[in-house]
Amino acid sequence: METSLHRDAGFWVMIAIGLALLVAGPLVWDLFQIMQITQYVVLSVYVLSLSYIWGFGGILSFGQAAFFGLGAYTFSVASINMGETTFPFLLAFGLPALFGAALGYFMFYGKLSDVYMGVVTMVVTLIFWKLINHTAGPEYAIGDARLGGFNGIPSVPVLNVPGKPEAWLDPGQMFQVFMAILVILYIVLRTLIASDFGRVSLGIRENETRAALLGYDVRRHKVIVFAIGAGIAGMAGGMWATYQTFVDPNVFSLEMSAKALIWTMAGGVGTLAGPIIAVVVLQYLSLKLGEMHVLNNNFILGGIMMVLVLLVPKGGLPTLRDALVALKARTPAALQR
Amino acid sequence: MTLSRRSFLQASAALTTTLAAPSILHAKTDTIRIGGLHDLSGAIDSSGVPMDKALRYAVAELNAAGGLLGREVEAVTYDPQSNMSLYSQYATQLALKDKVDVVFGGITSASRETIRPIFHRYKTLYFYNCLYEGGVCDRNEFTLGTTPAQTIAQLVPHVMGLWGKKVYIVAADYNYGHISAAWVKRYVEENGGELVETEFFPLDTTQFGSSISKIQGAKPDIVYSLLVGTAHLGFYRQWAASGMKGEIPIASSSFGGAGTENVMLTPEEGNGMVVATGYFPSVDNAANASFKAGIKTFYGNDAPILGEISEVTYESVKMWAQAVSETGATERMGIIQELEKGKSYDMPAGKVAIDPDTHHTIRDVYIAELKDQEMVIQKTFNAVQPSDTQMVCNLSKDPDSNKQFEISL
Amino acid sequence: MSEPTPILTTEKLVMQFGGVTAVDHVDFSLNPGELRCLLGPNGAGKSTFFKCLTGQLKPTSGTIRLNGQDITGWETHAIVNLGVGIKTQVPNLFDGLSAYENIRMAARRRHLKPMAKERAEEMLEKCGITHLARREVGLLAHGQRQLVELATVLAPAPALVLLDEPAAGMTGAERDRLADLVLETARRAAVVVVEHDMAFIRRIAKFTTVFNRGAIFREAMIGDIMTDRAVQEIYLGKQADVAA
Amino acid sequence: MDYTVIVILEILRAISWLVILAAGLAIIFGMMKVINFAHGEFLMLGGYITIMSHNAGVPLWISIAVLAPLTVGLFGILVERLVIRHLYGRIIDSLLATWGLSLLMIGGVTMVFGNTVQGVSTPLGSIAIGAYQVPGYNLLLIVVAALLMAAIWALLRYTSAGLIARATMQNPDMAETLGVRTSWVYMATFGLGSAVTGLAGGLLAPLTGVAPSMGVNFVAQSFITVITGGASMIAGTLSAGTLLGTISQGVTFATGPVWGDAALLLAALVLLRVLPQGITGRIFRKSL
Repeated sequence: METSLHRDAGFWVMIAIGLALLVAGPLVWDLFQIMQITQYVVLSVYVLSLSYIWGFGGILSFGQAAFFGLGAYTFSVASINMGETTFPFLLAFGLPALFGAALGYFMFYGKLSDVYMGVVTMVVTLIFWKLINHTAGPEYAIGDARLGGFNGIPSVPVLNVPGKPEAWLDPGQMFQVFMAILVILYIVLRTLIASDFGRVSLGIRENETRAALLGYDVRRHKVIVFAIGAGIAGMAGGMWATYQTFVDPNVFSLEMSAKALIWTMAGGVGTLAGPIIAVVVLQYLSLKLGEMHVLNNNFILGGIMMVLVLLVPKGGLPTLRDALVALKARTPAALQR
Repeated sequence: MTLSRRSFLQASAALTTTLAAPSILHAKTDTIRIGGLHDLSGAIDSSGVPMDKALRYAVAELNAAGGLLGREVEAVTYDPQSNMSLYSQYATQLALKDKVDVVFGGITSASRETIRPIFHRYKTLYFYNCLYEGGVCDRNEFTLGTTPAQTIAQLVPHVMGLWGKKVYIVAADYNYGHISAAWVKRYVEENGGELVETEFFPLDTTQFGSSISKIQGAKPDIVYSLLVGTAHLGFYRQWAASGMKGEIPIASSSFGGAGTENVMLTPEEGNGMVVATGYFPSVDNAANASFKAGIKTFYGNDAPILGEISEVTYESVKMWAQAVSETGATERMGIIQELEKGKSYDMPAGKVAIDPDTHHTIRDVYIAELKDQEMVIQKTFNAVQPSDTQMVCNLSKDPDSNKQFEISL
Repeated sequence: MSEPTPILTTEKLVMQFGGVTAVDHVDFSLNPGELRCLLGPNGAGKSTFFKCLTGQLKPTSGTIRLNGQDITGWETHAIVNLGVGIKTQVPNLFDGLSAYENIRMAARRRHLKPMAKERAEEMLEKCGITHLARREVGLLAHGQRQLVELATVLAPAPALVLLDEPAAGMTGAERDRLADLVLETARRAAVVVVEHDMAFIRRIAKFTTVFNRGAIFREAMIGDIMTDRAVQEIYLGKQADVAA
Repeated sequence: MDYTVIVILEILRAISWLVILAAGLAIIFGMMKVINFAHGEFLMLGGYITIMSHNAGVPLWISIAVLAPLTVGLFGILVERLVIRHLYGRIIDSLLATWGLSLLMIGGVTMVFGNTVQGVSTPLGSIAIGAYQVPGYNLLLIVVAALLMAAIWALLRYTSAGLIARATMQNPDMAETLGVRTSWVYMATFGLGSAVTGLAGGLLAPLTGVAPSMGVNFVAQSFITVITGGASMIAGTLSAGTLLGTISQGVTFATGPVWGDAALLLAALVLLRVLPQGITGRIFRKSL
């Protein structure tokens, strides 16, 4: 039940895999594969933002896309105006985190219940989506950056070496930076979850009243967790914008929010590795489907989602883990016989 | 498109095998490979499917005539599912992994601006085949669809001559709508008319009651529509329901580009609208007759509804193939230089030539009236220049340009 | 002899739900180190009164003072942080965590990490549940859960302990252990116990407050309360009501 | 003066439209606490059924009022038996499953019917008010919204089925011990909610273009109406519909459609902050 982080094999395996890919990836993959895998890395950072607040803080957000989009636009606008990307990248974390804190304050201090909270986060996302879609006219510009409405902002700068605006990262380097971010994020989140702060989050997830009865300020705690999640989602948005060199209102779409939910569900709520695996598997699947012309792809994806929920309700990783445990438990008995 | 049980089973079987062995998709090597990127599912599949079909038909036609340079032409096509991240992935895949010689595709401006820089970076020739707001300036791209100045410059004076001077614009709230509205305003004023009001609608607006009341209050002579998409069809429907059909006529340069809107409205709702694009199925020439007959035979009951975007897709493949035959190779710069000679090609849409300065087309523009779901051509304008893009783009002077200019009026 | 400063007082405390007055102008006072039992039939307002004290409900009017400080309308966690331990009527535990983790989290509020560990182990032993330390509390029996909850309440060594029906669902042996624990706690802290279980009350009660219809009905030593005809009547009357 | 009448009529139309749009969802959410994310696609299906049957020669009114609700209702029962039934009490799972369902339906309808179909014209002609003309169909929408609410109210209030439904809604375990087969109640409820949504889709068909992906345009509005309405089906839907419809349509007239939409969303946000349980969580609590 309570295992120390440094004794958890899974933790070290994940870090080892991450570091191995980080070092070896650019050597063995071709450009296309690197681009492909970079995308999975960015989306993994994004999904962790929800997996953390949902699985380890009990906060369900239908609006992670609001922060993802905010981060993407923040990065794009700031980097176009400043001509370099380091500060904008920090801003892509900071601004959504602040906004998350404000929204969290609004919700948690207003004592909104679960379903209603879900709807508020969804509505906020929709407001962003509506407003950003409305910015097609030339009057909507922030400094040098035209917001562009439905068409979005083209030519978002590629990440550069801090302090050297001319030194753009090539795709291999960008992959390594992003992979490093993912590995660090994973370590930070696991450490955070294992810390006292993390235990309290878990406690709040389990029973808010008891947490308050022990003297923990539930509302403040939830606001902090929510803001951390918002910051991570925003950072992922910034990564997304610079990876695509392009950003459009789809970053604020309901679909984007839903994907985070789907990946977390499919991978398993209450794990971090599961959702990352789900990102890779499901994104690869939708990529492969688009290469074929057999059935309508919406039809297939929708079917897969329904089957997943019905047959693997706990999510991939926990189900796998349970199966392994069951297998282990059975083996000795079989040997005795 | 209908689906029998048997074809469903075949499809499922195909799905299983392809999932198991995706590599067999890319087995052939001695063919000429071209790429196609059109949304076959998701929100804008109604545009993507006809374009994809036109592309495949063009390829089949080439192969039936013995292929290109004696080699078979193979179309590598993907379905980006109306999803920008898939667009950028497939574009990278086409350029780097499939190593195709040319790519045809992209529908919305957002999708084009996602993939255009990728093809530019990886030096893969690219054709964009939709009517759009204009301004793209990239020597690696050829843009064959009409731009606002081409259609609006003809349509505005035409309808003002027919109906009167007071114009009310209803437009979709995105770049295309805003830029087109600015052009309409300019031509209305140049022709001595008066612009009463411009109203913009988000692309998901379905209820137009309040705007229709406002128009009734303003009493314009002409309603000029720059609305886009299925949701916006509600405008024409509610317009007719308010009894405005026959009271104030509607003109549009955005309606009918895909060729699908006119069949989604009933005759009572659509009749009498006057529209302008670069192609209607009713264009009368030999190339169009054989194009229509050929694609009908090729697809049978599944034949796509034809409109500017599908005809232009067909056109782009044919034009590229002719350039390949002329130069005797698929090499990118050779093709670009060949097309920049500005030769005129006989296409179903009439005579089409590339403007070397902008890589847009100088082409015929048609004005038609909608009658029982058919576009009846009333007037043809020959060799119309893409004057809007010409204002901002000159590839002869600046061949390294790699962006879409904002055309401000 | 001067009166000692009370640790907890309420003045004209009122709690209304719509048209129903659940707590009706209650003036209550508790001295440091005192053990007080609250009695009363079902619906007398004991639990509502209790929830006002713990900040789970915001009183309609009146004031609550803790060590002289006005805490009316404070959030639960803020009240707790003044040194109050609360056990609610329905056990509130982190069901997905182990008994040890539950208690340690409570102790961690007061103590540094190593101390918290020690304190948690001490509490496990004191409550006689060391053997349950690693068990997930969601899977424990009701009485065992009550003991775990008591341990979490006592772990930070609060100066005021509020217990709502701590004996519910306990076996005889568990109840005896509980009574000892309460008595021992009362040596160092003020304790308020709401309880129905008469056997349990007899073991621990001294000065006792009886609630009826939202107001204080009697305050006296337990012996006097037990023999009070009027008190018996409100209990019986209630039962008669239920029977009818 | 004429203009004022027009504005009021438009606002009434907007309110009625929100009520019709949200009613089916309110039944399903209010009774079963299941969030049906495929609500928009149920609407779309209703629209498609109406158009396909009308184009096949069925009179329009029969298509809208009979075929669309019937087909979508039956489809809803099928969905309930195959999917939703397994997911009671699991709000998130049911949300994800119905999200999958929505994609499946978009794809399925595209494959079966195609994405380019001829719509139907709005029936009933127009009515002149001074210098203005409004579609007669708008008045029909207002009447239908009123009738629909009255019918649901009567069903819940006066029929034994309604009594069972209310009992199950209050306390499913208790209802079960009284011999109610709650699983049947849920199936019937889901079917009824779907049928009402099918009717809404049928009514929508003659107003706008019908395409497989149209559902997404409506799902957010429906949800927000239901949630801001709160727990009680009729009072909640009516009060939220009235409030949000008035605000959004009023702002649309004053400025334009973009700000109208934004105002609706902002109003919902503020409302939920002030009344975290929705309107009927605080006021009209006793109503149905």
